[in-house]
Amino acid sequence: APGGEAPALAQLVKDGKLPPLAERLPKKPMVVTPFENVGTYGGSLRRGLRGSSDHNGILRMVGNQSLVRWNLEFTAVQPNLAERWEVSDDATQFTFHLIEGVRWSDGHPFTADDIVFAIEDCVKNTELYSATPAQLAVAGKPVTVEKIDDYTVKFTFAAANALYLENLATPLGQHPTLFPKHYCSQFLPKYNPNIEADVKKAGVTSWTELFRSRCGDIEIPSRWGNVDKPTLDPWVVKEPYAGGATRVVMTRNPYFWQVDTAGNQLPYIDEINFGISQDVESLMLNVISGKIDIQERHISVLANKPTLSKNMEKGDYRLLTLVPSASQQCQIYFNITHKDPAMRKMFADKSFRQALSIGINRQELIDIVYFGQSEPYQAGPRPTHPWYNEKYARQFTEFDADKAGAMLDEAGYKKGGDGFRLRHDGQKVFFSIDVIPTLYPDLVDALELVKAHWAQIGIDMKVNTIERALYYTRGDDNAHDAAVWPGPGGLDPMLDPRDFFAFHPQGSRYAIPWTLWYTSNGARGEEPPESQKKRMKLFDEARSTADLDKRGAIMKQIFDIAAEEFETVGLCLAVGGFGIIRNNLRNVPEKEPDSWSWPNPGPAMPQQFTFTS
Amino acid sequence: MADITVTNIPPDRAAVASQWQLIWWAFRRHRLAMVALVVTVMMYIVALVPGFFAINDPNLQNARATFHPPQKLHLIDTENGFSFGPHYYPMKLTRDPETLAAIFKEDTTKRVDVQFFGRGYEYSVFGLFKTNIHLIASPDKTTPLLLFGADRLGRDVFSRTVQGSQISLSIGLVGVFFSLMLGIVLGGISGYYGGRIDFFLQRVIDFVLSLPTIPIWLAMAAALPQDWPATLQYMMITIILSLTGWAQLARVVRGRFLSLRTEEFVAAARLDGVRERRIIFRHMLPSFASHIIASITLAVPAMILAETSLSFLGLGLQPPTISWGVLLREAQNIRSIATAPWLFMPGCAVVVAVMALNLLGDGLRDAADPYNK
Amino acid sequence: MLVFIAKRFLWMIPSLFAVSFLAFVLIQLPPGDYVTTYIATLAASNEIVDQNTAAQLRERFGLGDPMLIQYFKWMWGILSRGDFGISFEWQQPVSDLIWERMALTLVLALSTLIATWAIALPIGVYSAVRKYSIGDYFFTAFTFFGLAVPSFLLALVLMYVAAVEFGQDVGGLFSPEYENAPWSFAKMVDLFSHLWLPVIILAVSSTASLIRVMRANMLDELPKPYVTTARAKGLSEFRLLMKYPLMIALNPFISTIAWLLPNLISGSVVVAIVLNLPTAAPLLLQALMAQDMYLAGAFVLLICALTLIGSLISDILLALVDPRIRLE
Amino acid sequence: MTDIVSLAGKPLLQVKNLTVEFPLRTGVFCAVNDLSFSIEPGKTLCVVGESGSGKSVTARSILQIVDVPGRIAAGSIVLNDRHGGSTDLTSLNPRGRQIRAIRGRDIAMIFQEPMSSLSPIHTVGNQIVEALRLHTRMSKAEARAEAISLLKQVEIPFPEKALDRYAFQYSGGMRQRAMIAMALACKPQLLIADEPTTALDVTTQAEILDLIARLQKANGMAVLFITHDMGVVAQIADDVLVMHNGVAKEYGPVEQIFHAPKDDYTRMLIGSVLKLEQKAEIRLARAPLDRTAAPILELRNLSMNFGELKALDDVSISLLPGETLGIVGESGSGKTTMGRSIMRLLDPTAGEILYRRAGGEVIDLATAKGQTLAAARRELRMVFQDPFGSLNPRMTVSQIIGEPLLVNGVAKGRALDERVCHLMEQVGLDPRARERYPHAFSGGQRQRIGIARAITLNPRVIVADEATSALDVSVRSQVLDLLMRLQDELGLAYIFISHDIGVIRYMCDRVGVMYKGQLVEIGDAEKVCRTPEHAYTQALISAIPRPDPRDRDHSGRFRYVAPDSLKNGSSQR
Ligand SMILES: Nc1ncnc2c1ncn2[C@@H]1O[C@H](COP(=O)(O)OP(=O)(O)OP(=O)(O)O)[C@@H](O)[C@H]1O
Ligand SMILES: Nc1ncnc2c1ncn2[C@@H]1O[C@H](COP(=O)(O)OP(=O)(O)OP(=O)(O)O)[C@@H](O)[C@H]1O
Ligand SMILES: [Mg+2]
Ligand SMILES: [Mg+2]
Repeated sequence: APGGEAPALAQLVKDGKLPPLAERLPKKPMVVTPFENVGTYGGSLRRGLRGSSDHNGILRMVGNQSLVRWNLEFTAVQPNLAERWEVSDDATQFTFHLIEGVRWSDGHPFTADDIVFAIEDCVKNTELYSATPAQLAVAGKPVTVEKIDDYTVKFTFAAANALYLENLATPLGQHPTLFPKHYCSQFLPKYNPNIEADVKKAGVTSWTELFRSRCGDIEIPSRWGNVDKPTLDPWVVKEPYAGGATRVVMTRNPYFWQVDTAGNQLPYIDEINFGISQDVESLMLNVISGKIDIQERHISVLANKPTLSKNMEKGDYRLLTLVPSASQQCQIYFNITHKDPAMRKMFADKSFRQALSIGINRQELIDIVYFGQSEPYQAGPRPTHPWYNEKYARQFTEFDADKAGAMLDEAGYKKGGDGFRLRHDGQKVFFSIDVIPTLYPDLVDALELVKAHWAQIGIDMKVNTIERALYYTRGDDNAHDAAVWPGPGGLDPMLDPRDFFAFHPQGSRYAIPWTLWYTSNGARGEEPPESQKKRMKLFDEARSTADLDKRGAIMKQIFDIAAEEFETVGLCLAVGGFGIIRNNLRNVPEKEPDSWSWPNPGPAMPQQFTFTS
Repeated sequence: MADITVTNIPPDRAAVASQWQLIWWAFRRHRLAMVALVVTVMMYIVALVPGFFAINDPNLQNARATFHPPQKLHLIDTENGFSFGPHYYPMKLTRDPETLAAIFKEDTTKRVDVQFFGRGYEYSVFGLFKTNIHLIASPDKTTPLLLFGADRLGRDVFSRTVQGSQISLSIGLVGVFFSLMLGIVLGGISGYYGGRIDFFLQRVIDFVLSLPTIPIWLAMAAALPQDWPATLQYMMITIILSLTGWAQLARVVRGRFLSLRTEEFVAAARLDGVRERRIIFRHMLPSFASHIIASITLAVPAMILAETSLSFLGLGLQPPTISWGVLLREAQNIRSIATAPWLFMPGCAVVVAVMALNLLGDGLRDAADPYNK
Repeated sequence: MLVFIAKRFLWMIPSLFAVSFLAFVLIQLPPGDYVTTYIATLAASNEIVDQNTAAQLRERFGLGDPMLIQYFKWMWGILSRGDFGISFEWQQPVSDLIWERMALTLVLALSTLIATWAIALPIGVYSAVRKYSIGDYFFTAFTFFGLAVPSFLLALVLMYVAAVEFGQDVGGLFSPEYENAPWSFAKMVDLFSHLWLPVIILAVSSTASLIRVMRANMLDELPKPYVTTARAKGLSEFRLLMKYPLMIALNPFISTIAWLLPNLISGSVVVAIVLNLPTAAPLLLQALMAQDMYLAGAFVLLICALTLIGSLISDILLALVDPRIRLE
Repeated sequence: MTDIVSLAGKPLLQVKNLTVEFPLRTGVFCAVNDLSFSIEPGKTLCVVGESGSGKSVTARSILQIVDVPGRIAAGSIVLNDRHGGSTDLTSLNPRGRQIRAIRGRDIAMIFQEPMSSLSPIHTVGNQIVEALRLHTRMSKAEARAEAISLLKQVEIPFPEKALDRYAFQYSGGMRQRAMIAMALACKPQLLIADEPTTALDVTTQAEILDLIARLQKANGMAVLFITHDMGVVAQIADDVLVMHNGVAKEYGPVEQIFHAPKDDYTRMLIGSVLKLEQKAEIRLARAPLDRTAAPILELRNLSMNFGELKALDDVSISLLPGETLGIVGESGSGKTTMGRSIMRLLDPTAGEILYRRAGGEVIDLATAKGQTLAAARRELRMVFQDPFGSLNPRMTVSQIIGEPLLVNGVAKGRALDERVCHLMEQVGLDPRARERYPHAFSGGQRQRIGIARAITLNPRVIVADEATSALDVSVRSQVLDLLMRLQDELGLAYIFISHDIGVIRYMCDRVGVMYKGQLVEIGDAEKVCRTPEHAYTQALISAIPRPDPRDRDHSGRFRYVAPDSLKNGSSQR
C-alpha cells in the first residue's frame, strides 16, 4: 500500500507545487526498518557544531548517502544507493546496480551518468584534484568508471582493491554520489564554454574555485554552503554553513528515496538545526539545559560524564554509549628516526623502550585520569576484534619500577649524580613529548603522571604542550623527540594501521621518514629496516585480498612482527565516550560505534529518528 | 612665621625628613594601605618559598582524591573523647557506578593531627638547597590534608595555589615594568618636546597600537624556541606584550605632558638648569603620579588575568606549569561550576592580590599627594 | 586645524601600508601555512595528503610566491578592485564574510564603550569627591571584583546560571527566528535584547579600571585653585565638577580613545567564543589559527584603520578640550 | 587683642573670635587666632599685616573655602543680609545649597593669586558669563554683553576679543582684572578683595579703585580689602585691621591707625612705608655706577609677536654690570614678555639679546642653543610673576630651592640642606617649614620662595618680575635690602619689573617705562620719578597713591591716552 508523506509535502502536492509522492519515489524505494517503531512526521532536531570548521559534524548526521553503507554493528557493508553489486574474483572490477528512479533533491533523476561524471570528469580532473584521492587509486593509477546502462556502472582498478567496498561505506567513499551532473557540469570548462564569464561574475579567480564553492567536496565546509546544489541526502541545506553563520538549518529532501516498513517516505523529522558554538562549554550548557536533541560530538570526554549524568533529569535526556573504535587512548611515539644520532640510538634501543613501558604505573593512571574505565594496553585490535593479538596488546604493561631500572642499567643507561640516567655518550637522558593540550587535555594529564613515574626510574621527560599547527610542522620536519596521539585501528585495523607499521605520513610519528618512503614508493624519505618493509609488503597484500579470512591471516602476521619490534608504547585501551539523546527522540540505538569510518550517528540512519510528542 | 602651637614630633627630626620619609609617614597613617602592604609582603614571601607553605606536592596526583572537596580543619575534637589541637578527618570515597561521580564522606572515627614545621615532600629553596620542612604538614600521607580540596587529578588545590603565586606574582611584574619604563620615557619625550618629535613618535605609537594583538600572540607563541622552559617563554611573551602595552601608556603620558609643559614650574625648572631627563621624571611626572600608580596597580592583575586568556587560546602558560592563570583556566568549565566550585579558589587568591595591590596603590597615591593632610 | 587633519589623513596611508605589511608577516610567522593546517585537519580524520598534493595546493592558493609578492598582489586587489581576496577555508570572497561581523562587532564595541563610560565616569568622580566614604568603599569593592574575575569566567557562570537555573537562552546575539532574517526593526530590537549580557561582561573589567583611573585623576585636580575659584562663585558642586576638574581629568581618557576599538575587538575574543557571539573576534582567531591569510589580513587591516582613525579622533578631542595644546 | 565694639548701625558681616587651624604632621598650626571684626554696608575695611599673618585664610574662612586640612576651630561669622536675615556662615555645610547661594551673589571674592585661580581650559569670557548666569536671570547674549562691559570697566583693551581668550594669553595684571570683573559681576553686598591690585600699574589700579568706590556708593557694597600698599589703605579705608601672626594687633579707623598707632607692630609698618619713600641707604653708601663699563646685557631691536599682537615692539635697552634697571609700565605693556624673552622662555620674533659672559665673550641669547644657552642660564635668573604657578606643587620647598644647587652640582646632602635653610632665613622664611609643599604657604611666602630660588646660584643677572608685590612693606624693604646687599657682594645686575614706584625709587639706578610694547622713556630713576618726560610717565607718577588718609585728593591724577590709539584704535590688542 502506498505509504504516507510529511504533511507539509502533502500540502505542496495539493497546491500543485510538487509532484505526488509516487512520482518522487523510486519504483522500488529502499525500505528501512525502523530501529524501534514506525515513526511520526514532524519536529526539528537540534544538534551542535563547534566553530567554523566542524563541517564533518554535518556530514556525520546527514551526508552518508554513498553507494553502500555500514550495518549498525559496523561489521558488514550493506546496499544503499546501489541495490546490489558484483565483485570480480581478483577484486579489480566492481559492478554496481543502482536503485531505479532515485531522484536528486531537485527532482532530477539520478543515474549512472552522474557517477561517471563524478569520477571521470571531476575526481580525475587533475586541475580539480591534483592527485586522485587515495581510495580511488590503486598502485598509483586511478580507477576507471564505465556506464553499463542507466542504472549500472562498473569500476575498474589497476590492481586488486579488496577493501574498496568497506572504503566506499566510509565518508571518504562518497565521491561517486557527490556531484550531480546536471548541476555541477556547469562549473566545468568541458561542459560550459562560458565558464570564464561565470568565474568573473562570481568574483573568484578560477573555475576550480568556483566548482569547489558550488559543489564542495567531501570534507570542506563549502559542501554545506550552497543551497542550490542538489543532493541525495535526507535533508538539504536551507541555511548554509558559511563563514559568518551562527547556525545551519537543513530541511527535508522531498525526493528522498527511502521509505519505512509502512511505506512512509523518510525522513520523519522535518528539519535539522545545527547551532554553532565557538566553545565546548556553551555546547555543554545547551545540552544540560535540554536545548540539544542528540549530541556526542565534542562533549563525549569522560570528564564530562558526571556533570551530564547529574543533569539528566533537568535536560530530559538519556545517555548514549559510544563503543570506541580506536585501540589506544594514548600512544607514545618515540622518534626512532630522530635527526640527532645519539637520540636516535637511544630511541631505537628496544630494551630502552621496554624498560620505559614497564616503568609506567598504568593502573594508577587509569584510575586517576580515566576514572578506572580502561585497562592497560599496548596496541593492536581491541579484545573484541577477531584479530586481537594478546602479546601485542598486553606485553610490558605490568608495572615494575625495579625491573625497569634493572633493564636500563643493563642497557647501559647508568644513573648520574642527580639521580637521572645518562646516555651512552654521557649526556643526560632527556626528551620532550609533544602533545596538543587544546585537542587532548587528558593526554597532558596522563603524561604528567608518566613523567612522575619515569622520574622514579631516573628518566627525565618534558611534557611539551604545543599548538596544533606546530605539532604537525614538527612532525613534518621530523623535529620531534616523541609525541602522543590516540592510536586508531581498534575495530577497523585495515583502515588506519599507522601504529602497526610506518604507514601514515602524519600519524606514524615514530618514523615519519619511513612513511614517506612507503607512500612515495621509495622515491623520498628514508629506507626503513627489513621488518618494516616486510610489514609494508604484507599490508599491500592484505589490501588486495578479497577473502576475509586470508586477509586476517596476513594481518595477524603484521601484528606478530609489530609486537616483536615494539616500536610504540601504549598506555591503555581507548576509553569509550558517550553522548546524550533527548528522551522524546526515538529510534536511536543507545549504543553505537564511535569512529570516523563509521561516522556516527550517520549509519544509525537519522532519517528514521522520530520524535514522540 | 607663626608659632607651631602643638608639637608631637621633635622639630629636629621633622626638619631633616626627606620626601620619602614624608611619604612613608603619610602612608603609615593610612590603615587599610598598611594592611594591604602587609598582605602584599606576605604574598611575596609565599611566592619566594612556596614549597614551605605548600602542604602537599602540588604535582602529586592522587587517584583517591579526584574532585575531593575542601577539608575542614577542626580545633576541638568531640568524636573521640574531648581534645584540642588542629586536626582533620580523612574522607572516604565511594563512586556512583552509573554516573562515575565521586562521593566523599568525612570519616570521624579517624583523626589526623596537623603538624607545624613538620616534614613533607622535598622542595628546593631558591634552587640552593633542598629541604622537606613545611609550615603545615600532615603525618598521614595516604589521606592528605586538602584545605582547598583537590582537582580532577586529585592534586591539592591549596598547594597548587601557593605554588602558582610564584609565577603569577613575578612574571607579570616584569612585563608591567617594561611597559611602564618605555611608556613613560617615550610618552614623556613626545609630550615634552611636542612638535616634530611628537609627530614622529606618535606615528610610531599609532603603528604599534594598531598592530592587532591576537596575531602577535600567535606568532610569538610559535616563534619562541620550543626548548625554552615554559616560564621563560611566558616571560618573553609578557615582555613582548608589554612592548605593545607601552604605547598605550605613552599616549596617555604624552597627552598629559602636552598640557603640563606649558606650566610655569616647568619653565622654572628649565631655568634652574635641570636637564631634560630630570624635568620629565622629577618635575613633570609626579604631577601624573596618581594616574601612573593607578595604571600599575591595574596592570598587574591585568597581567595575571591576561595569562588566563592566553592559555584559553592555547598560548601562554600551559600545564604542567602552575600559575594562577593556568589553575583558573583548568577550572573554566561547566563541570567545575556545577560540581567542584572549590577549583575557583585560585580566583580568590587573585582577588586578594588585586585588592592588596590596589589598596597599596591608593595608599601610595594619597601619601604622595601634597594636598593630602 | 583642517590642515592638521588633512595632514594626518595623508599620514594614515603609509601607516596603513606599514602596519598591514607587518601584520601580513605576523600572520605567516607561525610555522606552516594554510595547507599545513588543512592537512592537519584531514589527518585528524585519517585522510592522507602526500607531499605532491600539498605542493599543488600551495600553488593553487598562491602560497608558493614570496611573501612580498603575495602581499602586493593582495594589496593591489584591494586598491584596484576593493577585492580582499578569497578565504581559503571557506572558498568565499573575504568581503562576503567580514562586513556583517565587523558591523556587529562595532555595535557591540560601541555599546560596551558607552556603557563603560556612562558607568565609570560618574562613579569615578563620586569616589574621588567622596573619598573614603561608604559609597567609595562600596564601589572600590566592586571594582576589585571586576578586576579580579576574568571576564570569560564571569560569562561562563552567568550563562550557567541563566541556562540551568532560569532556562534562559543566553548565547549569541539573536533569537533563532531572527538569526538569518534580513535586517528589520524587529531584528534590531532583538539584537539589543541580547546585547546586554555580553556588554555587561565585557564592560565589567574595563569599567572597574576606568573607575580607578578616573578617581586617581580627579583626586589630583580637586584641590587646584581654579576649582576653589569656581566654588567661590557659588557653583553647585556637581556643575563645578563637570565643568572644571573633570575636563582636565578626562585628558588621559581622551588619549585612550585611540585604541579602544581594537582593544575591544581583541579583548573580547575569549568572551565572544564563550558566549558564542557572531562578532569578528572568533572568526579572526579561527582564520589566524587556520592561517587563512587573506581573511585574517582583511580583519587586521580594518582593525588598523580603526585604530588610526581613533588616534586621530583622540588627538582632535585632546586639542579641543585643552586650549594649551591647541594653541601651541 | 583689642576688643571691638560695633562702630555704627548693624554691621553687614560680623566675625567673632574666629580661629582657623591647620593640623600638620608636626602639630596643629593656628593660622588665625581669636580674630574679631565687622564690616558695615558701603564701608571699606582694609586688612594689612605681615605676610603669612593669616589675612587670606581669614578671607577664605568667610566663604568656607579654607584649603584642606584647614578647619574653622572656633568663632562665628555672621552675615546680615539685605533682607534682615542673619546667618552664621560657620554653621553652614560648606557644600550645601545655602552657602552656595551666598557665594558669588552676596559675598564675592577676588583671590590673591589670579594667575592660578582661573581655569586654564576655559575662556575668560566663559568664566565670567558663568558667574553672571549663575545668580542672575540673564540670557546668554545678555550675559555676554554684560561681561564685555565688565571687562571694559576693568580697563581690558578690546574686551570683545579678550573675552574669547584664555587665561594664559593674558598678562598678570589682565588676569587679575578678569578676576575682579568676575567678582563684581553680580554686584555683591560684600566684596572680599585679597590684594587685588598687586599686579596692576598705578594708573590701572586707580581706575579699579574708582570702580570699586563707585559700586560701593551705588549699591552700598561693603569691601574687605587686603593689601600691603599703605598708600591704597590711606586712600580707601574706613577702618583698618592690622594682623600679625594670626592675631589682630590693632583695629580702628584709618586716621587712628596712620596717625595715632597704638601697637608697636603698626608703628613699625608705617615706618617701613616711610623708609620706602626714599632711596635705599645701601645705595646711598655705594660708589657711583661705572657708566662706561661694557653692558652685561643688551637688547637690540627686540620684538615679540603673539600672532597679530606685538607684545614687544622694537625694544632696545642695555644693562650695566652691578646696575639695577627698573621697568615700569601699564599692565599688559609687555614687561613680562621682555623678561621671558631674555630668559629665552619665549623665542623672540626679531632682534638680539646680547649677553656678555664673565670672560668677556658675548652671546646672542635670542639665538643661543644647547650648551651655550644652558651655561648662560646659570648666570641669568628669573623671579616669576606668578609665584604659585612657578613652584612645582609636588615638590617640597626645600627641594624647590635646592634643585638648582643639586642639578648644577653645587651642593648635596647635608650641605645642601644647610644652604637651603640659610636661603630661607635670608628671605625671612622659617626653615622649619621647608618640608611643606608650596600650596601650604601664603602668597607672600611663596613669592619669597621664588626669590630664594633665584639667588641660589650666585647669578650675574636677575630678572625680577614683580618680585615683591605680595610682600608687606616691612618684609619688602627687608628683601630689597637683601637683594642690594647681594648686589654689592656679587656685582649682580637686576632688571626689576615693578608697579611700585616706591620700590623703583628705593632700589633702581635707572628706570625704563614701557607702553604698549614699546620703551617710551628711559632714564635715571630719580629723574624719571621726579620730572618725567613722556606723557605716559607723567600720568603714571600722578596716580601714585599717597600713604596718608588725609591726602585723598585725586585731582592731581590724570590719564594718558595714546594719540595713535585714538587715531587707529585697531592697532594693537
Ligand atoms: N594648607 C595649609 N597648610 C598649612 N599651613 C598653611 C596652609 N595654608 C596657609 N598656611 C599657613 O597659614 C598662614 C597664613 O596664611 P595666609 O595665606 O592667610 O597669609 P597672608 O596673611 O594672606 O599672607 P600673604 O600676605 O603673604 O598672602 C601662613 O603662615 C601659611 O604658611
Ligand atoms: N602666550 C600668549 N599668547 C598670546 N598673548 C599673550 C601671551 N602672553 C602674553 N600675551 C599678551 O601680551 C601682552 C603683554 O603681556 P605681558 O605679560 O608681557 O604684560 P605685562 O607687561 O607683564 O603686564 P602685567 O603687568 O599685567 O603683568 C598682553 O596683552 C598679553 O595679553
Ligand atoms: Mg594672602
Ligand atoms: Mg607681567
